[in-house]
Amino acid sequence: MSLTREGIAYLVACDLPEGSYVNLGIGIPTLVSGFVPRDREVFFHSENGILGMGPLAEPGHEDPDLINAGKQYVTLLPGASVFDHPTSFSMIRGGHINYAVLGALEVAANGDMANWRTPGEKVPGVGGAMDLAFGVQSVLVTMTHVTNKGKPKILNKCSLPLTAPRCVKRIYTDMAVVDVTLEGLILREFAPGLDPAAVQKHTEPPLRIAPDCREMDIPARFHAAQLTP
Amino acid sequence: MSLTREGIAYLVACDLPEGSYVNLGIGIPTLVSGFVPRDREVFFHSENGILGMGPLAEPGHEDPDLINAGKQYVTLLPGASVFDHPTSFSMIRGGHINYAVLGALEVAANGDMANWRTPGEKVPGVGGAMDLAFGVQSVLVTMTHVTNKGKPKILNKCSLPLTAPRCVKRIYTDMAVVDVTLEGLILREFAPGLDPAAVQKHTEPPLRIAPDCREMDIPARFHAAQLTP
Amino acid sequence: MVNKTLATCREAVANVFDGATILLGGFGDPGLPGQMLEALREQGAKDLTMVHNGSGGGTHALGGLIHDGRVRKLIASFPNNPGGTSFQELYLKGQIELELVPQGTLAERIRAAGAGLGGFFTPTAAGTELAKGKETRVIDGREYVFEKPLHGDFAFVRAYRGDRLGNLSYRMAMRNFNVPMVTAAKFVAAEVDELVPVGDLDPEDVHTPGIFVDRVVEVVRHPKYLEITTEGR
Amino acid sequence: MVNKTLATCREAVANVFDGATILLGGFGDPGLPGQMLEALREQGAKDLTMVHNGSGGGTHALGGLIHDGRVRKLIASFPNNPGGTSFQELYLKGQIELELVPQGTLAERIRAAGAGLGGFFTPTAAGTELAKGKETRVIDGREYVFEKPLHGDFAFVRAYRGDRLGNLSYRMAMRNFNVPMVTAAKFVAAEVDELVPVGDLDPEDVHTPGIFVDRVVEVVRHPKYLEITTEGR
Repeated sequence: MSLTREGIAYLVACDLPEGSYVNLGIGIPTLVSGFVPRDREVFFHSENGILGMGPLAEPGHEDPDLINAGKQYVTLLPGASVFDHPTSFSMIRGGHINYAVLGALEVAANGDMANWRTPGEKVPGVGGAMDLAFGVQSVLVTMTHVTNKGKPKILNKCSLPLTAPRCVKRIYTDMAVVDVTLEGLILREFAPGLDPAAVQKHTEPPLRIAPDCREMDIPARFHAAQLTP
Repeated sequence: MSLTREGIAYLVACDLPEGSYVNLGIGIPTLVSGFVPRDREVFFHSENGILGMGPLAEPGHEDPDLINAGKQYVTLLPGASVFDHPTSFSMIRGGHINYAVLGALEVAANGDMANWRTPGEKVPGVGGAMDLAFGVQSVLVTMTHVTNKGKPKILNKCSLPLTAPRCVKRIYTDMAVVDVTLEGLILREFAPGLDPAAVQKHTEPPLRIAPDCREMDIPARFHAAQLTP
Repeated sequence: MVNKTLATCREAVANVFDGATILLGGFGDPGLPGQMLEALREQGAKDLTMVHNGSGGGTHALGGLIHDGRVRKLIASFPNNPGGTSFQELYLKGQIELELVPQGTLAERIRAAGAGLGGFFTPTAAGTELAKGKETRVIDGREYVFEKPLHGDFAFVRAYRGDRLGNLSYRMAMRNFNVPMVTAAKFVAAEVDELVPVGDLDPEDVHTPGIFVDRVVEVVRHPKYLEITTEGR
Repeated sequence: MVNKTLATCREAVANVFDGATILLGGFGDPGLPGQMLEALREQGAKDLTMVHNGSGGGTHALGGLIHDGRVRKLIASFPNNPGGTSFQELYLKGQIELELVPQGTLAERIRAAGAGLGGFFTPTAAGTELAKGKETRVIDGREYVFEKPLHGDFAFVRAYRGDRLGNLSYRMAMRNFNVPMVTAAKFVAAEVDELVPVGDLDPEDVHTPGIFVDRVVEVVRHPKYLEITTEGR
């Protein structure tokens, strides 16, 4: 068993505390905002100068001047604010944003993260990825646990160019929730039907098992039959 | 003959071109705005975040949230804007302000200026003086030509701590208008009734006489019987 | 529901500790959190480092804190303002420390702290007494002085309107040091003239987004708490 | 009477010279001066260095300039945006130069230029490929990279409203790079949706004070000139 992409996003959403300021990267992270409980106030930030971003705009109701960093038409919630890039990246670099939820290609046991250069990508681009990885208080990674060739993405050492060293706090995958600590990786949760040994099998560095390590408590609609590549 | 303080301010006001952005220091400089011809648009800046400042507020019509850098209640003209200190000093330091009109204690032949530490002043304070002197495109100095003991204020070398080196473009006094150039000081105008020799007598460094050097063309109401200390 | 409002300034300053560095907003009266200052005066913390453009006026607000001997050090650009008698007396007796910073450098150092920068090079003060002992560097033919960020443990400011999410908007010349200061301290509290429901502030009119603010207190302006207007530049 | 308005974008771009560095505003569509770009394309200047977050879309606007071989170098954070085919083709052929800068560093370098700073230290990219060859420094225990200001010969932006004094206000997410870019170039022109009489913009709603702007042109928005919305981050 494993989780759907939505399942990974759901796990993150459950962990975001009320009142937190959160930047969501593209891919699985964009799904997170949809799973935050309605009675919990979480503030979403977009690099291009938005705090308090709401859902995507309904078709036909787009505001041409209001997009998110992924260039999608979005909405604002009551209490939102708009501002310029220097202010937006002051929020990021200055450590004011509590969480950045980012996709990653590789994460190392010490928290190193690689997510800006895909293997074989010939035209480089970094966007705000490094600013987020260096600046935000806690970087949460969402990704499939292994590559589409079945290789681990959680490694002893990243092989791809780093986005930032030692930046990741927690990793959410379709198999597990893993904390990155000074004492190494700690397995906190595993997907329904798996066990710690199964997760370890797909993880290069050794996992320590948290004393309260448990099977994920996640609704059945987020279960997937197999690993989602 | 010499000029009143108002006369010095009048000379400066006549020289400010339409469309220029100007910061006025305290003392004689604050008088400048009152003498700009009504049909000439000049924009006054205040360090505390105002562009397009108008006259002082009429008594009884003060806005408690609207003061200038000298802590006087002021007004805004149509087209004015308000902003924060970083933006305000970006305008100054970034060279966006065309003219700073500043009082000075001493100016040297090379344009060095001293205006932030009075002799014997025991509590120092610099305010925005250095930012203005270093950042603004052209620093115009207004001052009496000599001290109240009759000593020149235009010197070979400043004796007081500098506000900024080589910053002054032009000096307006009750006796003369003097340009600071790479070739030294150039006398452009002298007060009614004086002549270049009389100005030189009260000026330490040698003055070169501009080819078009002339007596000031200034209304009689700005004439003073003697030097204004 | 997120609620950053507090009923009193007393609560907003409750955690100020001895030896804290406080970024104090305002330039003259506009933006000065007079009631926070009076609450701080009652609260009692000492050995404070205060960061403010001037040295306050008379024996109230910042002047009062200094008068009471609660301030160890002032970081300011214009502490010799005419009304600043409390500071000036202690300074002449050698009983208070002063770090004199050009006004634009002061604002930029605070901004740099809030923006997560490690420092910057400014041309201001290069070659003058105020650059003594500081690192300088010639960049593209011009001399610059290295300046480090200036962080606060606390920042106290005044704004015009605020909401329970900490969003603030300012009137007229109130923004001054307040906009950078709220970004540069661990704990930030604002006194406001009016607390408004969330959504009343237009997103385009929020000058300080709520992310930078921890607490908001609605207060009634009282002239007693305002700095005197003759403070000078 | 000061009058910074021009009737056409053609006049606004008339003085762009071969080899110029141009700060190009906008992030995606909001704030992108599409009609200035089309006018620049007709104007003909070449060997341009363009500073922009992405590489534009398709073969219009910035993509069109690049497609026409007019751009020698792009300074950007995300030139691999999905629509940026013009840049990507030339880049793979080695026919266009790229300086890749993290987005926050790009914004801050532009701001530093406008603020008259000589450079700053940022933590972003320290220890990564993008810091290679750059000066680094450990400040208070953290590693920082030295970054220099990024000046333009020209800046072109789009705003929502403007007046003849050059004051600009932006809607929603239009401010992005435009607010710093207009401070950092020798000549600055803005296209606006609406030219309003002086005094119509509330002093508190002016996001770019007129001091930073040389020319304002009122244009009618046309979808043709807008970047495609699938440009990606």
